[in-house]
Amino acid sequence: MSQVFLARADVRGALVGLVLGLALALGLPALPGVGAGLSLRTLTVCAIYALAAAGVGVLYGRLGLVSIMQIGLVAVGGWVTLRIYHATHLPFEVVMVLAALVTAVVGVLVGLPALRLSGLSLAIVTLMVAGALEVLVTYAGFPNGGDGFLGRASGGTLAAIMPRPALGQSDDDFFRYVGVAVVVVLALLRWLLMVRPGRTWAAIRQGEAGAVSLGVNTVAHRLFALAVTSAVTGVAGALLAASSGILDPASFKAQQSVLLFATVLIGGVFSLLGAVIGGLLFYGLPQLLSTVGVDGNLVFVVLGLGLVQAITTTQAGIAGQLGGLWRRLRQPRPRRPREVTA
Amino acid sequence: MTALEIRDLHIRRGGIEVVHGIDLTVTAGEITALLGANGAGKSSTVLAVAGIVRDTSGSITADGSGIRGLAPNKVRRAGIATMQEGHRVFSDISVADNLAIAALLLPRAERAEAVESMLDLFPEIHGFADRPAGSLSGGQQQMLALATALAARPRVLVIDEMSLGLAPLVVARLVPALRAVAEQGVGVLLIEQFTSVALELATSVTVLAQGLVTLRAPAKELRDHPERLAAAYRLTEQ
Amino acid sequence: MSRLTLSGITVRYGGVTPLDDVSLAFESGVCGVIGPNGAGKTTTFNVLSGFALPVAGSVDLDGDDLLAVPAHRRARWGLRRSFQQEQVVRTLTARENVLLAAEHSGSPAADVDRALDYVGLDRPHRLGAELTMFERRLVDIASCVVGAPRLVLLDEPAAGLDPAESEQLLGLITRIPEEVGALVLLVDHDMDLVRAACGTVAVLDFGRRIAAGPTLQVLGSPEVRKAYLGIDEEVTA
Amino acid sequence: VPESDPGTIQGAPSAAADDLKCGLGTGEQAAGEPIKVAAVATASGGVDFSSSPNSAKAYFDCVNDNGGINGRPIEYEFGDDALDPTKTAQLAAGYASDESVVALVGDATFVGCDVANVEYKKAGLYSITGVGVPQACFESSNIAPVNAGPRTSALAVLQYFERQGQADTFFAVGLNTRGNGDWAADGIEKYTAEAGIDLVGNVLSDPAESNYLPLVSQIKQAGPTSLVIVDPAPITASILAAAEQQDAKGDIQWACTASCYDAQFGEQIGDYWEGFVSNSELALVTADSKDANQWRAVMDEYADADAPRDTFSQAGFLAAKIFVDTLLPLDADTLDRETVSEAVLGVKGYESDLLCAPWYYGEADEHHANHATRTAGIEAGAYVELEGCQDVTDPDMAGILEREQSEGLLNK
Amino acid sequence: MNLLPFVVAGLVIGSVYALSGVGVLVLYRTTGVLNFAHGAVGGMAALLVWQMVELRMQPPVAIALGVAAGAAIALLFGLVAGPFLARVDQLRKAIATLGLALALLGLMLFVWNDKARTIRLESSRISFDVAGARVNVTQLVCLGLALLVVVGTLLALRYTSTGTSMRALASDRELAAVVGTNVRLVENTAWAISGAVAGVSGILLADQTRLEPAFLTFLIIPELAAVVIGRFVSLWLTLVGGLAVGVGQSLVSAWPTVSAFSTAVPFVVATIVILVAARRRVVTVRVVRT
Ligand SMILES: Nc1ncnc2c1ncn2[C@@H]1O[C@H](COP(=O)(O)OP(=O)(O)OP(=O)(O)O)[C@@H](O)[C@H]1O
Ligand SMILES: Nc1ncnc2c1ncn2[C@@H]1O[C@H](COP(=O)(O)OP(=O)(O)OP(=O)(O)O)[C@@H](O)[C@H]1O
Ligand SMILES: CC(C)C[C@H](N)C(=O)O
Ligand SMILES: [Mg+2]
Ligand SMILES: [Mg+2]
Repeated sequence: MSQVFLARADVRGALVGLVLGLALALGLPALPGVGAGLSLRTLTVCAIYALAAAGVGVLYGRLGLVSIMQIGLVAVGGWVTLRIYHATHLPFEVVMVLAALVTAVVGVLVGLPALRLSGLSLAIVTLMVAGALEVLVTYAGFPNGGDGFLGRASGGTLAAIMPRPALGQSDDDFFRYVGVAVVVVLALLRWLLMVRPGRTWAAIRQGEAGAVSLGVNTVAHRLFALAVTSAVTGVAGALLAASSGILDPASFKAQQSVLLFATVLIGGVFSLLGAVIGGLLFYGLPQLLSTVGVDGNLVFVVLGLGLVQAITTTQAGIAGQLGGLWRRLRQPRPRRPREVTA
Repeated sequence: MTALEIRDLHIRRGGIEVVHGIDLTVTAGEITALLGANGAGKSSTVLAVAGIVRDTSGSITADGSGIRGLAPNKVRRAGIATMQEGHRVFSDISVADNLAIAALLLPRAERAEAVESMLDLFPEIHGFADRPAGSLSGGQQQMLALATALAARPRVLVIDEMSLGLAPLVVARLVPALRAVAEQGVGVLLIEQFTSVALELATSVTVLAQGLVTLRAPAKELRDHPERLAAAYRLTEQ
Repeated sequence: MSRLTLSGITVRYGGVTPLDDVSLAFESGVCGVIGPNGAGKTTTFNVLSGFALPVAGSVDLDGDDLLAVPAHRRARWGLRRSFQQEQVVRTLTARENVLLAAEHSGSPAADVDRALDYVGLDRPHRLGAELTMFERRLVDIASCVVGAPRLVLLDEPAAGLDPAESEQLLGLITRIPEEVGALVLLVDHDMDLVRAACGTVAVLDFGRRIAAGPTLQVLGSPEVRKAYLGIDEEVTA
Repeated sequence: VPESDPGTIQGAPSAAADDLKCGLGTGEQAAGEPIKVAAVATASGGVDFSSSPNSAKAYFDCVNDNGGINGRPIEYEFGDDALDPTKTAQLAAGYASDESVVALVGDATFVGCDVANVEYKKAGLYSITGVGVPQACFESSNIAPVNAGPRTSALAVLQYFERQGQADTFFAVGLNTRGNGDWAADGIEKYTAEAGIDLVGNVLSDPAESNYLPLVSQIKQAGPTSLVIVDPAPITASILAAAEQQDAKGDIQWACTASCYDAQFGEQIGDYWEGFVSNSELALVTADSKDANQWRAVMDEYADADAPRDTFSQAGFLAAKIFVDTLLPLDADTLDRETVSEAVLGVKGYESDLLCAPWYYGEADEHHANHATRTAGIEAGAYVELEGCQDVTDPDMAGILEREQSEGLLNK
Repeated sequence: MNLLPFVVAGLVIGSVYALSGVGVLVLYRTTGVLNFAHGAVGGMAALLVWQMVELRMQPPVAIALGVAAGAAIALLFGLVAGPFLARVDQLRKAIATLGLALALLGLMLFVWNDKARTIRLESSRISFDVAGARVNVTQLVCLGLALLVVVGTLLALRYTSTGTSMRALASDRELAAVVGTNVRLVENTAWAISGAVAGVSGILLADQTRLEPAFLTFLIIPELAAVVIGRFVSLWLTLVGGLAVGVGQSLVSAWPTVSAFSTAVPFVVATIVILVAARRRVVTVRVVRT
């Protein structure tokens, strides 16, 4: 049985990904030119956003759901993390899990009304939520050690900074910490995609009627998907909060959510590799461009046009093209028939 | 005079070839019947002529100029009107406006009259001119679809499943109406499930089976020898 | 012996009434539902599987009120169906497709392999997208027989199949009642298949039942020949 | 159509040749090993404060054309944090880990001084910041801004009106961003309470706000004698537009902090706002004095023609000048992070005609040397000086003032 | 407190939301594209007007060119992406316009970085008191224009041949082509008209609110709320929806305790509408046709 399991191409792919991911997570800081400094910090945040990107990718690629509020959910995860930490000083790992749970609840609450209607209304509602969360977060600010529900010190009192987790104090260690966390979460997500929930989501994406006739409670499973992806995004928020110990509403604008959506589509929505590429594009590309002296705002132009291109011509994104290349290099096989779309 | 000519037409749908090189000629002023069992490729042929299905090879010409691969509106502007199967109408638009949309091809001055004359041709729908087409019964929608195809004076009329869902009485009335249309010089390609109706109207008959022509004969001959038609159909059933 | 009764079912979509006060009864084995395009056959299936809510009428299978069960619970209840357009999930393997059906209908996972054996699909680890149309039909059938179905609805399973494939499918369909004990309703335009598979048929036209009874008898009646088969007595096919 | 030359500022004296003798003033290109200097500024993301690093760069270019730092040119670059503190931290960590960066000069981040300071502190790196905005920029060990900051600037406006007898009732408007609006509002609240001024409104608005009608209506209803807007220039302009639409100017004295002290601001808001008051944290852009003249000349020669000519540009320039003047007496061959940091920390009693009082660094957990400013008002579309240098009183500044005296920071 | 100025301001902004919403709706109904870039196109038009006035162009000419630019941008996108978009489902059509929105936003931020910048239409300088509320001519223009465009669109759809063709496309694109409608031409016309409407709305909104790229781009949110209230079909309900969202936002902002959340009003309103709509369409699942 386990032999059959290991023989499956997707299982092997996932295992290769897991090993490669762990190797990168642990080995990257030791590479010359990467360790410490700007590039490592950038890669750390890219890895964190890969989680948010994975959330978007799974929703769109596996269920055909468009969520343009993911950066807002990162903010929720970060907010909860800071709030719980400053209130309880629990170990970061515990705080992170709690943040993931709360974010999952928020994601489900948002999806609840819209999921009953067409995909278009979920897109509209999540865009609105992105806008509303931006306002809410600006209004409430991020907890920084103050009193009250909002936990916000202001007007003459300096902000308190949440320390990094014990295992990730230095930049190098923090990268490894984030890397391992991201790989573990992505591996869990991958596993979920290979077992019953993943199968069910695939059926829902293919067609509501077909899924229902198989006995799938489509609303419940969509909500479950929203819960899972939101929790993953909440983890991203927690790690982001740990990265610099403090968060600012300026990082969580609605336009960032749109940008993330674009990068995920460009990266590829059908595989988690696409999410990793999405995270790199989302956070690494602007940094790269600004290092070579290109205006940060041009990133929007590049990724916007990239999104149009991806949606009209390359459905599987960069990851899909890489995958195609890999397959072609390994064994020249006739192309499989293209998926028929409505 | 040849109004529509199809030569060696191959049609692929969803990547699979469903029509394998058929020839077909529609003469102006005459009705040509295209018959065949379910799935024989009749509708596919209609869609290919209309420009809706574009994955084709071979040639389709109207009055000598090639129309294969043109967009549907260009095909219509070349004089070929199509009535698709399944009483396809603009269901949220009123009956009169359904006709008005088709009549846009006519010079402005003639549009209103064209709409009116179509409503006269089908008294059953005259009273519903202001109702959304979707609220009509299937048979009434079928009449509207036919009227829409006729509204802007086509030179070739392609009708898929004319009598689908129509009461026998209506069919009986449509027979002379269609004949009158043909007599004005329009070439008609008729697909019809009721072979009796088809044979009554048509001058010549082509039978398709599994995407190939299995029989080509004058209608008169088949009226006298129905077993030949049955044989052509049966080829498909094995 | 199971007995399915539809009484006075009426379905309306805006101005359209695809089913108008239809009452049908089916008793064990394979039963056919035929009629011209748009007659309401698929709508009947949609009522049974919960995709169309009738404005009037009731459905009863051996004393259970089917309409009271929510659509997504009907699979667990014992209902399976295939669609005119097969719904095999392209991104899952054939086996996973059947496994999915088993999981959501509360059937043991072990039954998946039996179902795959039943339809005789080899190499079940191929993706749905890699299967031929016939193999996808087989997967559909396998999903319909996994677990312990009580009622199986097949909507034009033979459409687009070649005669040899139709033949093989026919064998599979006719064996369902004895193998898994389910009542099978079959919609198809292929009269040879219907004749061979169904003991009884019901004929729908314009959302009404125009005939029902033993297959040969019904198909022989002039009314059916005219309304559905489009055959006037002069032209014998 | 006459195209106004944006390089020259109307009403300012024209440049003299000596103005371009930056640093050593040798007129020779510096060719030695470059000295790496960097900055972190917010240039995109909705706010553009790049005016400060841009003028610092202009000054460094001028210095490099004049013998550099005893022959060594300054290699200057700035990173845009795009209004995202995560990015600020990242850029800061990047510069901190690059040992060849000896100091940060002319920074202007709207967010993230706190996170940046963490990195600088670890790396022993110091910043002569051009423009500090949030509180943390003024309360950090390794960051010392040249400007006065929103809180001081707002208090300066309030105290100006107080001296004019126009502060019976006062209204303050600010931006709800962390450590910025709330910090300024806190200062105003404390000061008005002490001075017995009736604070009839102290409102913070969302940076994304578009509808200023409620605010204008609130102001109208409160009817203060005077008012200060503590917002970046674009937002201030929108508020003023809404007030103009409602014709809400009334008898209120309207004013804003130095953030809208920009040569073009008067023209942008239109004639309705004749008499509008603004604080200027440094000399007026039209001032005729040595450093002010040099700033204009350097900007005209080395910066883009349409680069803003505002307080923040002066601040970046001044930061760069302080840095160069601090390094010139040192042995150019020994310059590294450690020696530079030591020298920068040692800056005290630095005088410039752009400033009102001497500037200093010094080892401390807070740095707020600039707390004396000027006041300008719009006349015929351009700012003119209303009042010269005045010390700003801030109830929370006692520690700073005390240190200035006890450590003798105001003297060389 | 005197709420009248808030109602007036809400009606004005609401009427521009409605105007925009009509632009979105016309495009959606004819091409199936729900244009998330509508706000960005408007922002682009407004900034171009600002730029041209800055270059000493006569304001009326600048405005005309700005509106034309809005139409041109939309048309260009329609021409380039349209043929691809015709083949994909509605969701993907909409997502593609998100890409356009991002690209335009980036371009605007790049060209016109954040600086004090306002558009002041001449008509905004003429104002008068109405029962304690200050009203200017631009505001009257907004209200009038919204009504005019709704009525005009309805009449055009009914009585002009292009309008008739647009309705045909909205109803059944393929059938429209089969009866001879030049589908591409009508779609491109729809893109251009909707772009022009976006331009007009963008300029008016910039005058009434802020001339700031991201802000104008994200005005698509209240505009979409108007369209959602119009159930993606009704022009009148879209008008009502736009006004309701505008007035709602304005009134919420009148109370200091909740004023911070006025931006969330479109979300709340749209969610309620979607919930109500969802209640009406129970679980009927259509058989997917691929
Ligand atoms: N969209 C499609 N994709 C793939 N195959 C198709 C498609 N539509 C039709 N076909 C196939 O093409 C063949 C011919 O179909 P067509 O509709 O032309 O037949 P027909 O003669 O009109 O039959 P009917 O009497 O049922 O209308 C059939 O085998 C059908 O399954
Ligand atoms: N969701 C719907 N909304 C409106 N009308 C519908 C809907 N579903 C089906 N109909 C209509 O109901 C009628 C019956 O359709 P149904 O699909 O049941 O026919 P059928 O007997 O299965 O035909 P076929 O042999 O072509 O599959 C048709 O007129 C169809 O147009
Ligand atoms: C009939 C088919 C071409 C339908 C196709 N799935 C579509 O909706 O575009
Ligand atoms: Mg057909
Ligand atoms: Mg059917």
